[in-house]
Amino acid sequence: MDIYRLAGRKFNIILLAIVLLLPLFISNLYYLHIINLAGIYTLITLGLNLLSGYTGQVSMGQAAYFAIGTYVSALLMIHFQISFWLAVPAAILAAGVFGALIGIPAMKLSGPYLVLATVGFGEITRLVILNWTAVTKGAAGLTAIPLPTFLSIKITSEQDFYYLIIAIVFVGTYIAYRLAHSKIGRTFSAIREDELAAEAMGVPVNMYKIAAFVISAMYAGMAGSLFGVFAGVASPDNFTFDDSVAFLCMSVVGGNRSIAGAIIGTFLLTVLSEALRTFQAYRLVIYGGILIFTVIYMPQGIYGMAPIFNKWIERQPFAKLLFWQKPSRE
Amino acid sequence: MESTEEILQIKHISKRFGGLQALDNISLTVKTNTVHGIIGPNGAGKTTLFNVITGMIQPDDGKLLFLQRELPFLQPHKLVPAGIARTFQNIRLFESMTVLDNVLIGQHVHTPTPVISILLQGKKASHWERVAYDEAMQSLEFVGLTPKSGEIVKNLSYGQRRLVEFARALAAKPRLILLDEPAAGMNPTEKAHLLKIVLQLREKGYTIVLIEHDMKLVMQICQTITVLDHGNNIAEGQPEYIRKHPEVISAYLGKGE
Amino acid sequence: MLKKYAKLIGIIIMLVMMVVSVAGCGGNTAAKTIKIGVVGPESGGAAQLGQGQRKAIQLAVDEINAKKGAGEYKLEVFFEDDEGNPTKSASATNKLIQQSKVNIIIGAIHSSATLADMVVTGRAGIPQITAGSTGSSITEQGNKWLFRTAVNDEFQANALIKYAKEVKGIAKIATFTAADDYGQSGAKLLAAAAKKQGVELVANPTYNNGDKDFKPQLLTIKEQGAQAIFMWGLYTDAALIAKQSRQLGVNVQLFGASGMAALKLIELGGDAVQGLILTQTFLPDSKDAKVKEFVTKYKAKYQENPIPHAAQAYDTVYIIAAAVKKANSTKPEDLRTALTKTAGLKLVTGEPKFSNRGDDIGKYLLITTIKGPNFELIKTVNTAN
Amino acid sequence: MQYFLNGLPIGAIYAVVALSYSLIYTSSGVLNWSQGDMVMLGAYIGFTLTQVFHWSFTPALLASMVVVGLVGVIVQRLILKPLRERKAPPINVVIATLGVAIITRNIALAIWGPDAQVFPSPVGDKPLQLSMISVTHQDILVVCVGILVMAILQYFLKYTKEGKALRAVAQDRRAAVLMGVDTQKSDAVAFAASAALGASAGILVAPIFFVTFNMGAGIGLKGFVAAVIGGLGSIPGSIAGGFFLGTLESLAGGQISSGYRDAITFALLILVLWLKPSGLFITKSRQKV
Repeated sequence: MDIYRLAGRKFNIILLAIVLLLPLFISNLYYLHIINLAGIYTLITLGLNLLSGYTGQVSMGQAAYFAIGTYVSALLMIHFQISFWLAVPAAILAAGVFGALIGIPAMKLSGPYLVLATVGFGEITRLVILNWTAVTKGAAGLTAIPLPTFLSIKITSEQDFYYLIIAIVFVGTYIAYRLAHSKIGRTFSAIREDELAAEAMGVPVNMYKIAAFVISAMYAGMAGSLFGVFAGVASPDNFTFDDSVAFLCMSVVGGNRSIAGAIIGTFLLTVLSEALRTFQAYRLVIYGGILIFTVIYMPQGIYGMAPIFNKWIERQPFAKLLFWQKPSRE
Repeated sequence: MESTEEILQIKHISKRFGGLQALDNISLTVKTNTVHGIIGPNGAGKTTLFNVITGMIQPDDGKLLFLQRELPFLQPHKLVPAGIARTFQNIRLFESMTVLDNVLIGQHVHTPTPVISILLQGKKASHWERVAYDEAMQSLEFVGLTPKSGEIVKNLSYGQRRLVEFARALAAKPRLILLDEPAAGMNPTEKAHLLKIVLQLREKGYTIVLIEHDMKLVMQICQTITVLDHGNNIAEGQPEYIRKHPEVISAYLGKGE
Repeated sequence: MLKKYAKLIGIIIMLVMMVVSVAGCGGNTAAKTIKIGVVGPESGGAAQLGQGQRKAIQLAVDEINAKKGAGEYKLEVFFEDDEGNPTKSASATNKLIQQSKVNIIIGAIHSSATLADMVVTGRAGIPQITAGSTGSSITEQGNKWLFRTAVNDEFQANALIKYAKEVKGIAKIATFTAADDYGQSGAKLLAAAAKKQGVELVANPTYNNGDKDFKPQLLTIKEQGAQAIFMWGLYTDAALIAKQSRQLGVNVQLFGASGMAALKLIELGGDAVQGLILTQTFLPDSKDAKVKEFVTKYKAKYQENPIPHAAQAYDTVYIIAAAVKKANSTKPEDLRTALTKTAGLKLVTGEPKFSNRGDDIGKYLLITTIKGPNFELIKTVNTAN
Repeated sequence: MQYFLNGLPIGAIYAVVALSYSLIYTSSGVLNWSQGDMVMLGAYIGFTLTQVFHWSFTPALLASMVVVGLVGVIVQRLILKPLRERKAPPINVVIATLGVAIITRNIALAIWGPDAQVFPSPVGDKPLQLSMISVTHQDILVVCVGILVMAILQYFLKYTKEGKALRAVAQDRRAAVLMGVDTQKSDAVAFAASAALGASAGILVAPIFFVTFNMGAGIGLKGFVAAVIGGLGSIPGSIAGGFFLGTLESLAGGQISSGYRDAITFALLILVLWLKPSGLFITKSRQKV
């Protein structure tokens, strides 16, 4: 029915309008701060979903690329006065190179072995940042990372950052969506399902695996450069194993075989870990409980529940008009 | 187009595993547009030979020629571009993907879509996606699975999944199809269907090499049969010839049946 | 299709920009209360510091409110746990400022967290006092909103090395420091102090947080022939280092800094830490009346001895109360000015007075040694000179 | 020589923890990330029994192993079982066990507080000086009890009914089911046994390291590294991997650079994985086509 297509489009417009106008309704900048943080993390999770969800290469070292992105861009901006807009591509590139580097041993690995290799890479990166004081300032970290400017407007407030981050997240989501819903995404999935069969069908599996690592690293690198200017400071404490684990949880809880899942999972867990502050001492216990509950009862993540939700909506004429979207072929 | 009768030439392949000579100087030639069976009792070296051809194992010695060109070893993904597709003994499909997506993977090497076009939703991307879709649907139609194209593979029956694997191999547009025990685990009806498909494929101009245990099936569909025993090629010829070959009878037929 | 969107998006963006530029920030109108936000690690590896800080601050706030120590103002305190993670710390600070509408921030303890918080307080223009971060990069930035009531590490390093050389006659030393912000800055300052005093630094190994096996580094130190080991880290690490060095037969003089000053150090280290010399800002069994009073109250309330960090946090609240009273305002700028003029207070850990970089230069520095189950005072130094 | 000796006790601990990873991994295919926190829990229970209730060392060790073993069973029943019933992907299982780790750690923080606790060595920690080399009694105890625990595990696997069932499941899960092995039960046994192993490691390490609520993270990770170096799923491999890692760390920390010690360990690990993906000490059969 055409009316539903129209409704779908209207829904998109409404969504877009909400996204763009959001800062107006949020007078509490703390909320905006959390949203911005979640936006930055979303980029990491998007990359991680392509790597872990689609290609099946679990990474527990994603914080390393995040760190590389932050440090490369921040150091370029601090020491060479390079503009944010040039530092970002450099950071993405650097992260991508390291992505390829870990992709090479990862070609041969799977399961716990791959997990450990990525954990190891994450720890190596953190320890190098910690101990290479001449360049990274060690544990003290980088301070006074310059603020970015956009067409001579200095980006300073949470609102400014909101628009910067949302714009980049939008582009990132679009690219991830295109990749996932194309030949590349299909090939990634085939590798996840059966490497040998994919290889036998002519897929250069190793090349695709490295590509998946590079792409996810570039996403994390992009997130890193945003994080640097957003936080204004960066130290090894920002890039620990716990952070890598948190990114992975976001990806799985949201649903790692979808692009929407990355966004849902990231926002949910980022907001959750803040919201649970009220519970003081027990909040991490609750957090752990929620993690366990989700992975048991929603094995495909929250977005994996979408078809069920969709079926429910289909039966409600009003909700259908507003929310129901025709399932795509993928 | 092709100037030669011989599509695949296996030359002096040897492979030793520890103390076991799995393949001992095997040579054989597959003629274009034939169904070529490789048989032999357990441990004869069939699977090893198949693994050498499909790039899973590096032989100690020998070479492979496909359409007079040497094939590299240990690079399974180069077989499809050369024109060879395969199926697996214990079906290997992309289980949680749809039937259509499985078959689309077969089109991988034939749709060189530039990444930039994918990102920008360019013409090339949609063109190649359409080409791949059409080809995949044709393959599915050939095996009779068109109505199942949207199903998730793991929900299909065993016989249907076999057919999906066939369709996927066909979508790779090969000249030569390697079948690894295609009838394993099939019931008589499914076997009959398989027989029909293989014969149809040959009519369409494909060349087929198959490893099979089921003697009856092999005798029915193969033009040429190679018999291996203890890593040696003990006989090669038409079914009639093989049926009466004394060494074959003693090595293989004589024992089991 | 895209064109239709473009027009709409254009309009929306214009609307958004207009409203954003008009919208200002609302002021805080709560009368006669001053809201203090506290950030610190109440879970995670340094939880004992964050929890000690919380207890001491709560104690101070209750006392001040009971005796109206901040003039007409009532103190209200909000605690947030940052798990020692800078990102979470910045979020927590944001929450305190934006949601709880605090007028001043105490925190954080990890230097990396404090640095991240400083960006937030700096952008918001809210004074921040850290009672725990000693990293030198914090006050080197020239951030006018930041004050520090933790003792300056540079001073400690100098005092320790000087004591080692002049009193103990030590000529060859080794540093053994944590590879975190605290330890790294300590290592740097010790090396500088050693150079200044003409003491030879023969080895300077480090360890990573969470390390439990220090024997390899201790062996290196032994091989280099150091006469003393200067540790810069937390008390758990120091106790283990002391134990393991004794086990390896490395019987050299041990020195430490305020970060490890806790009675728990003596409990954990046992015989191995006897004779260890360390600087600190606070001795629970000191004869000083102020200290005695604080320890008695703290013990009565929490049935445990306060850690030195708790004493610093406790003093910090008193400094704030005095500043509020003086400023008679909760406006950030007024509070800041009042803080810079802090003077005449006699508190548990010193007579606070801030340098123009925000460092408290009125602290007492106690050089102490461990004897039996207690710390014993050797000498008090005032950091002001 | 001294570096090598220093590596032994810590290596023994790593070996025991590595074993607990291997045991669960082979018999139920689960990468259990809460293993390190079972070590922590074991240490705390041991601490409480010896220091608060004044039990002696051996009964405290055994009781702690039993209690933590029960916790392992609870984890298996409450978390692994429903995951299996839903055929959840392995990554979900990993995250669920991470959740268990977070919960255990924070409950421990709530019960025992943030301060480190002393757990005195039952044999004292005076060093034995043998010319240039010094070893403590506790070090010797750790190595001996560690080896004893490993031997008991070996006996359990080889000669008891439950152990045999575990090994059958490890060999081929589906075949074991056909042979009438109750895999739920064998999973529970595996979780109990490896949690108990972790607890024993916790009690052994407690006098050397003190007891803290977050001690599990480091030991857990190192034990996992040791298990992988040795080849996950191989019992002799895990033991060898533990001792290898212990000595390697001791040497790398002393001779190369203490700050980069773990970086060196991990770099070496990645190299090992790259060159020999199935671990240093075992030869894994090729993937079947």
